[in-house]
Amino acid sequence: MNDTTVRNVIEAALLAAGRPVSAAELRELFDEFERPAAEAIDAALAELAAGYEGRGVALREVASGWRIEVRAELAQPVSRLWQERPAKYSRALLETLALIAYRQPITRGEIEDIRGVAVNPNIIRTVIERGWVRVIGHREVPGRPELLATTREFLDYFGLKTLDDLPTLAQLKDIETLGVQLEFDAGTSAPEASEVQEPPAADSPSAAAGD
Amino acid sequence: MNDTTVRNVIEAALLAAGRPVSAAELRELFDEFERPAAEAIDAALAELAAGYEGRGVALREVASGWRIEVRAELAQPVSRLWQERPAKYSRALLETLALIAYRQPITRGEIEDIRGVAVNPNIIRTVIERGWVRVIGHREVPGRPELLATTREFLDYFGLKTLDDLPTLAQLKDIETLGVQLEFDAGTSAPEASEVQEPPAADSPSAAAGD
Amino acid sequence: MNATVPPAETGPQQHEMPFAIVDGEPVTEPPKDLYIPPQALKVFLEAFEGPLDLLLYLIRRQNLDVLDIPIAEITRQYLEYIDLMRELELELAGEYLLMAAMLAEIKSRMLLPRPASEAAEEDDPRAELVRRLQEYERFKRAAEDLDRLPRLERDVWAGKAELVERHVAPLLPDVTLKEMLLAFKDVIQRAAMFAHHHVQRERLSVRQRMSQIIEALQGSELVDFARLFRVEEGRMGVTVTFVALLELLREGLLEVVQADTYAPLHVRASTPRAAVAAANDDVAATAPADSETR
Repeated sequence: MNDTTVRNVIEAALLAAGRPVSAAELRELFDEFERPAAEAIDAALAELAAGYEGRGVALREVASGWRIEVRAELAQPVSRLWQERPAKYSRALLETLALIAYRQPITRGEIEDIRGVAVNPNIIRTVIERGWVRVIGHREVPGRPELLATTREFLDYFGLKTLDDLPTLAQLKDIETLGVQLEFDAGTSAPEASEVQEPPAADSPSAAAGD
Repeated sequence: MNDTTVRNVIEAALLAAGRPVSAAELRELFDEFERPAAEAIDAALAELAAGYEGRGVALREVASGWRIEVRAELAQPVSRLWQERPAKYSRALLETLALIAYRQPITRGEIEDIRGVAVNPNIIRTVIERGWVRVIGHREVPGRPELLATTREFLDYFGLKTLDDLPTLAQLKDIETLGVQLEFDAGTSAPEASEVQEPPAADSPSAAAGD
Repeated sequence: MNATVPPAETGPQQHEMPFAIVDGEPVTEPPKDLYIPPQALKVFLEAFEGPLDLLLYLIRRQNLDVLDIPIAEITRQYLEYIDLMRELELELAGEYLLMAAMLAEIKSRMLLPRPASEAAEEDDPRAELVRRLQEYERFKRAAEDLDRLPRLERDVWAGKAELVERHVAPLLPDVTLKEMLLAFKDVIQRAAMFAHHHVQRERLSVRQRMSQIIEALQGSELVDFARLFRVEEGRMGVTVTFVALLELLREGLLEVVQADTYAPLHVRASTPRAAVAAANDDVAATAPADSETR
């Protein structure tokens, strides 16, 4: 059995195993009459390791044996394989965001008054973390509630130059006819964003597995 | 982003995924601003495939994408990693599966007509549980029998890209041409039959794995 | 190895072994001589996948052509096997008996004299059987082909490398402007009073400017009133700023300070004390939304 074959069997076994395999176990894979010496196994492992230099994976010895692993530098792009499909924002979040846009500067209490229900603090945190809303001050009443306003990023995300580009309530009443116009406007940002995220969803592993 | 990095990310991703990954999905792993063109992904895949020549693994395209797989020539040593023998499937199951693959969509009744014997419901359940077959609808006849078809996982499992890659189905001979064909048939069909029946016992993969 | 034995396997196992081992020798000969131990014979007979499979076996064993079956002889052999199966108390599926009846019928039709001119092929009583045998055989063949394909976990394995640390950055949901506006429309409809009084006629640039002014006032004591205006914004911009300042004053969010009569005006974010005073003056100023919704 030549060196290349020994190396190939070892590489194949390490990749097929999905777990670390010890050198002794690797040696056992070969038929007795052509079983390489322990030194030959070690040599093959060393050659494999050298062959992976500058590649996407590396050979590494851990407690229970040898394994082939993804290089740490590549963990970030590779991790995207498991990226989950984004959830949708709740209705409550959208209403809160809209109220902040239309009635800024506004406190959480004022939003609650208009919506008639309490606003989950997570909602405020989410829109702030998203960069769409920020705290611009406090209303000087007992409790000093935070004053919320929309950001530049909010305008950018929705493709607006100023808040004045948002329709007035009177226009909103006609949102069905407005829809045509809006899609036109929104064409600058929102569809673009969905373009990026829709294709992976279409042939994402979960979609494929689910059908 | 240079070619080597693209190739490394793809190699690492294919090995980390543990499932076939499509070229489009591979492309999505890269940040938008440095995402390689689809052609660059294809080129990287071709380079990877070339790099695996003469090695223990190979790059292969199956129905749901690309995967790096252990070469079948190394099955014998590599299979020693596992104590258990790979699952074997009964002739009844394989014949049923073949009928579903070649004749889809097909009902259980139609399978029984061709095989001349009742199909054990466990067989249908097994192929569905393995993810190889699914019910894609009902035939609109009395009893509304389920229409069965194979899945992408079926193709992946058997290393096929499309149903067209299935081995060609034998031709039906017409009894009308009997007189003309008789001599010809005697020369081809009988030895053909023995050819089919002898080798499997000797060098079929299952025999190799089973000894 | 004998090529004429198709079910070279036992029960559910494929291509694995001859149906019996006698004195260390694999036995693949057909059981016509009945020298096979009954247990092995049973295994052999059980391996048939129904009557078509058995018939094909009988035909192939004798190197006969499916297209030209000597029906009388095949029927005789078939019935022998059926009897054998009964003797061994094998569970005999109804299909086997059905086939026996079909064979008998074909045989009797073959015996009937046919007018020479009509010896046409379609009249061949075997035609339907031949069609079924061929159809079954091609799928039997296809199943063998399928079994020979290199398959996962038996012949090939997917290569797997360990990814030690996953960094999965969550994807954030997308929102379209339309979605947000529809949500706004809903909430406004629920609070109809509020809608009438304010949003309908309000220029949103005033709201935006209000936020900007408040932000500008953060962290500085006093800001020159005049510096809040930008001449380059023109008359409209100045008006927007002015209305925004009035609205902020009304809401008690800022106060205007003048050190002396005729001294320059300064603006600052309202202090807690001032806010309380404003609240005393005008209830609506501290909780405008509150009063508006009622």
